[in-house]
Amino acid sequence: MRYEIRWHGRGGQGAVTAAMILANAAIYEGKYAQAFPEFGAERRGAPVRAYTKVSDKPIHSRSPILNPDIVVVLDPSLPKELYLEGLKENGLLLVNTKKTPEELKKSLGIDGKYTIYTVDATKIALDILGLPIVNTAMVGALVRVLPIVSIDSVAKAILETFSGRVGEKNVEAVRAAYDAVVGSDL
Amino acid sequence: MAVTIQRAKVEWKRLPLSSNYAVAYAVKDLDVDVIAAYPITPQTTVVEKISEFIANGELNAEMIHVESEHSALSATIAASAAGARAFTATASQGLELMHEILHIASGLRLPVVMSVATRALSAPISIWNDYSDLMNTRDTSWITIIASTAQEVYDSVVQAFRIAEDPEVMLPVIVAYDGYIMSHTYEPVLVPENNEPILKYAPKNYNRIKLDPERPVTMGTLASPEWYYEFKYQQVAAMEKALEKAREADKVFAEYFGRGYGLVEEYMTSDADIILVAYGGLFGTIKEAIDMMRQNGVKVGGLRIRLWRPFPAEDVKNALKNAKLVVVIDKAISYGARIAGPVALEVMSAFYHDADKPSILSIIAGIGQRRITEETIKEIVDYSRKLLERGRIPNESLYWGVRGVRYE
Amino acid sequence: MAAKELPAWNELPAGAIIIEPGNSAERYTGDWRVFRPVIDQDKCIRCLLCWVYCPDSVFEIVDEPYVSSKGRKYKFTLKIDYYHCKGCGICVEECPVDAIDFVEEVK
Amino acid sequence: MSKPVAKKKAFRLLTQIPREELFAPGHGLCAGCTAGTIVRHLLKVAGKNTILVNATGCVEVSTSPYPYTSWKIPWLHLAFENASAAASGVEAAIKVLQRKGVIDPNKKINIIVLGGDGGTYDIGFQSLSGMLERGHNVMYVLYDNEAYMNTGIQRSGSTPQYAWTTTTPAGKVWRGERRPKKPIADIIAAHRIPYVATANPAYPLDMLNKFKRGLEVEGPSFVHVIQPCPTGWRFDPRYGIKVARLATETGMWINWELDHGEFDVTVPVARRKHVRHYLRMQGRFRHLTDEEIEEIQKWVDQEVERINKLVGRQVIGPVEE
Repeated sequence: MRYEIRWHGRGGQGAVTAAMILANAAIYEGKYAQAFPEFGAERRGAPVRAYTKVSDKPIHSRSPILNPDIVVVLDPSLPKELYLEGLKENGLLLVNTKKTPEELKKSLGIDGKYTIYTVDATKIALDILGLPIVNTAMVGALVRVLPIVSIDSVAKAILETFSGRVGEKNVEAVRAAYDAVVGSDL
Repeated sequence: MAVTIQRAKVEWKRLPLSSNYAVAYAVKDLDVDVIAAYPITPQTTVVEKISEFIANGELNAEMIHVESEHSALSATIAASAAGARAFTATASQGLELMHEILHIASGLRLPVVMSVATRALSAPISIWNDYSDLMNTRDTSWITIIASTAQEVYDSVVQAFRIAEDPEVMLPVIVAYDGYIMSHTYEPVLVPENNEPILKYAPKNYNRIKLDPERPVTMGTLASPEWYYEFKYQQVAAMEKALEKAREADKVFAEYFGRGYGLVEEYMTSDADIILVAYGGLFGTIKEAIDMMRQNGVKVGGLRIRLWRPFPAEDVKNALKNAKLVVVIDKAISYGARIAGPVALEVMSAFYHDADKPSILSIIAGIGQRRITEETIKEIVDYSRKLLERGRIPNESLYWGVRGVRYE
Repeated sequence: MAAKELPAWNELPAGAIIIEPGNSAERYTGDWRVFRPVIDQDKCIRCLLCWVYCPDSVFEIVDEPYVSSKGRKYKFTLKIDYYHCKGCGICVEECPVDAIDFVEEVK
Repeated sequence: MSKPVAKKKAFRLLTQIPREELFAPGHGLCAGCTAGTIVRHLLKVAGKNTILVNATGCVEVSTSPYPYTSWKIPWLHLAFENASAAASGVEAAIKVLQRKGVIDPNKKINIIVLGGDGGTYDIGFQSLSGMLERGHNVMYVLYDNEAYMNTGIQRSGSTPQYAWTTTTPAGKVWRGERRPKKPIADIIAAHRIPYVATANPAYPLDMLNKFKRGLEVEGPSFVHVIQPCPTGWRFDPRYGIKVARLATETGMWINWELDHGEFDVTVPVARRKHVRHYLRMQGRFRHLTDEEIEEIQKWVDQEVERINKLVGRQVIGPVEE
């Protein structure tokens, strides 16, 4: 089974790093994975997307993900048309917001048959990291709703990327978001 | 020459690396002495990673932060002339700026290695991928390998130094791969825990002719009409030798490390009516498209050109000879030519004198990183089948996906 | 002049590298000369300026003692390598004691 | 930059100049080309343990026509504009190979770039500036004949105002080169490298001492040598050294050095000659009027004044004839 994840954020929020950390965690588990950014010339603040593919078998295709299994939204202020585009029917939508999945569905008028999950990653990031950088927290939330890699592998991937105390704090954020994510089947 | 080699006892670690990082790891494991480079998208992270290795003491090398790519290649080949194992990396405009020195590197027979994260050319400026930059190096007498995975990038850089420094070759080598599509994609790569086996496979030779006060030589001379041609013919012969040596290098690599690639990669070609020919990362997408089409009973296969220069014409012909139609997808344009795909031209010329040959269709696609998905590949194959049924294969390139251009 | 046989491509060193240092000395540049510098050993004061200024290093300092007609003793003698001298005349011009004549080559 | 202990001038007598010739005769430089004189002495000072990188130019083509070389030391030529980049690569290679013990780390290997004015002022300037800024331990020697002589006397950034060249002919509208010579040594000095000097082959001991100093400092050094060209400057080949000497005697060319920030004129001129002595010897200035010559004299007077101020005393005297 191959899972295709699309990440949406703004330049500087770390969507690309999130995509990479998830892939790296899968690779440390012996799985196959690809992580790549939407290749653009964008700078800080511009909407960006990144992709992760995870599979038990080698991944050959280098196509961008047009029909993701799950969309992860780091910044709730992004327009929904941007991140819902191509999301598979019955696909998963994970959003960083203070709202519950029901509230989000209503307020945005989302009518697709998606399973929606929400997590207040900004609060977690502010509490633990002291910065509104939510990418690692969102990886923690993701592996809860789609358990394709273990949270320990995510922790390893983070510690390989960020050294010392920054790494430890980010692992803490991952675990907090893992516990805090809300959804009807959780 | 019979080559027997025992499988090396290598402890591999499986790391998530982009193709750019894979290059940097190979450079480290090959104990390269001098690196001179200038930043350019999407090559930059190669040089950043190598700088990290040097800064941390993991690689004992001199890094020259040159003021241009022209100087990058100049310093690299001069370091090689002074006896060092030398490396540089670039892309796109940077490779164009180096162009003059590309010829000097090969003309002086300096065994440097350069990685190219391929990218489109200005104007208009495009930081995205195609192979226009690389294809402009076609006639510079550089051995050129085009890899399709980050693992192959690592392995190819290792092979490149062995081929380049072979006393019977002594030519520079480019290892190319898709800018962004591969340069910035993380994927699993096996790298050795220690680099001893790598250096055993590609040992350094400090005893070649070099700028040595003990044995002074004059390098970079002037050759009059009665001398010049012979030196150029030496390069022709060295390229021929390089074909054999590249094959051997890959074979030994496979025996030694358990991974090999060949000079071309075939995928489901044996019974294929239609064979798609491509290079670089696109081949992965093509393989998955072939899998999908095969499920629907379409007899389609794929051939990847891994060694671009010298061109492995016999390998290509063997793989393609039984096909009804060969579709070559080029990610570069030779403007003003009816067959504008550089690789298509090469495949066609390989068959030219044969009575029995497949029809060959040239497709241009992916220019400036115009998206190519499995769906695009299926559309190309569907259209090709239609042409085959009509029995009319156009003797000109088709520009796939250009708005305003339609092929009925 | 009969065309001499030049080496084949595979008999030449790769990359047009020259491995014999300073072998241009084999080349005859003496036929560039229209005028020939000739040292008057008796006038020469061994100041070395000709040796210093010559662009073609044709002055050889030979360890041959010399006694001038005025009885001055010199430990060495300067000789001109006419195989290479291009006859530029710098030595003639720079000699402080006019000890170098410039005579037309007779061909 | 800390000033190292001042070195005694190594060369005080012509007899101290090494006899060994590392630059072989049989080269194809024009008869009377003073570049031959300069290169001979450069190699005498540098000795055998030297690698020389040559930019494309007269010296390069004249000394390496396959299968003959005039060089008895390792020599590399890549292209016109990249000699400094190449020298950077050579220096880095020697440094790392010495660190790794492949080359004897105790052996000092001099690395020299030799370039003409085109390869220095113009096309090679970028790579030169890069090499200096990076601090490579390389001595750059510029032999300056004030035009592209190798291609047949075209103007370069070094061509002095009013000089005739094939691309700055003297006609009804143009009076030869229209812009003053670019002050390259000043620009190099602005890189704050340890040693910058100007030299003249007519003053061989001064020139040799400067080559020696340039090689012994830690880091980049630059020696700018005037090189009269009989072919391009239009004078009889026998006058090459005479023209060079007149350049200094008239103040058109001042021999100075900037050693770790300390400036000095190394060849003082007590009584200056009028510039017409220098200009009238050369066919490239034949079209000049007396007024134009006086204009040049004024520029030289100003430059002499500036230099005297820099030194803090009158090292170059007034015009006396």
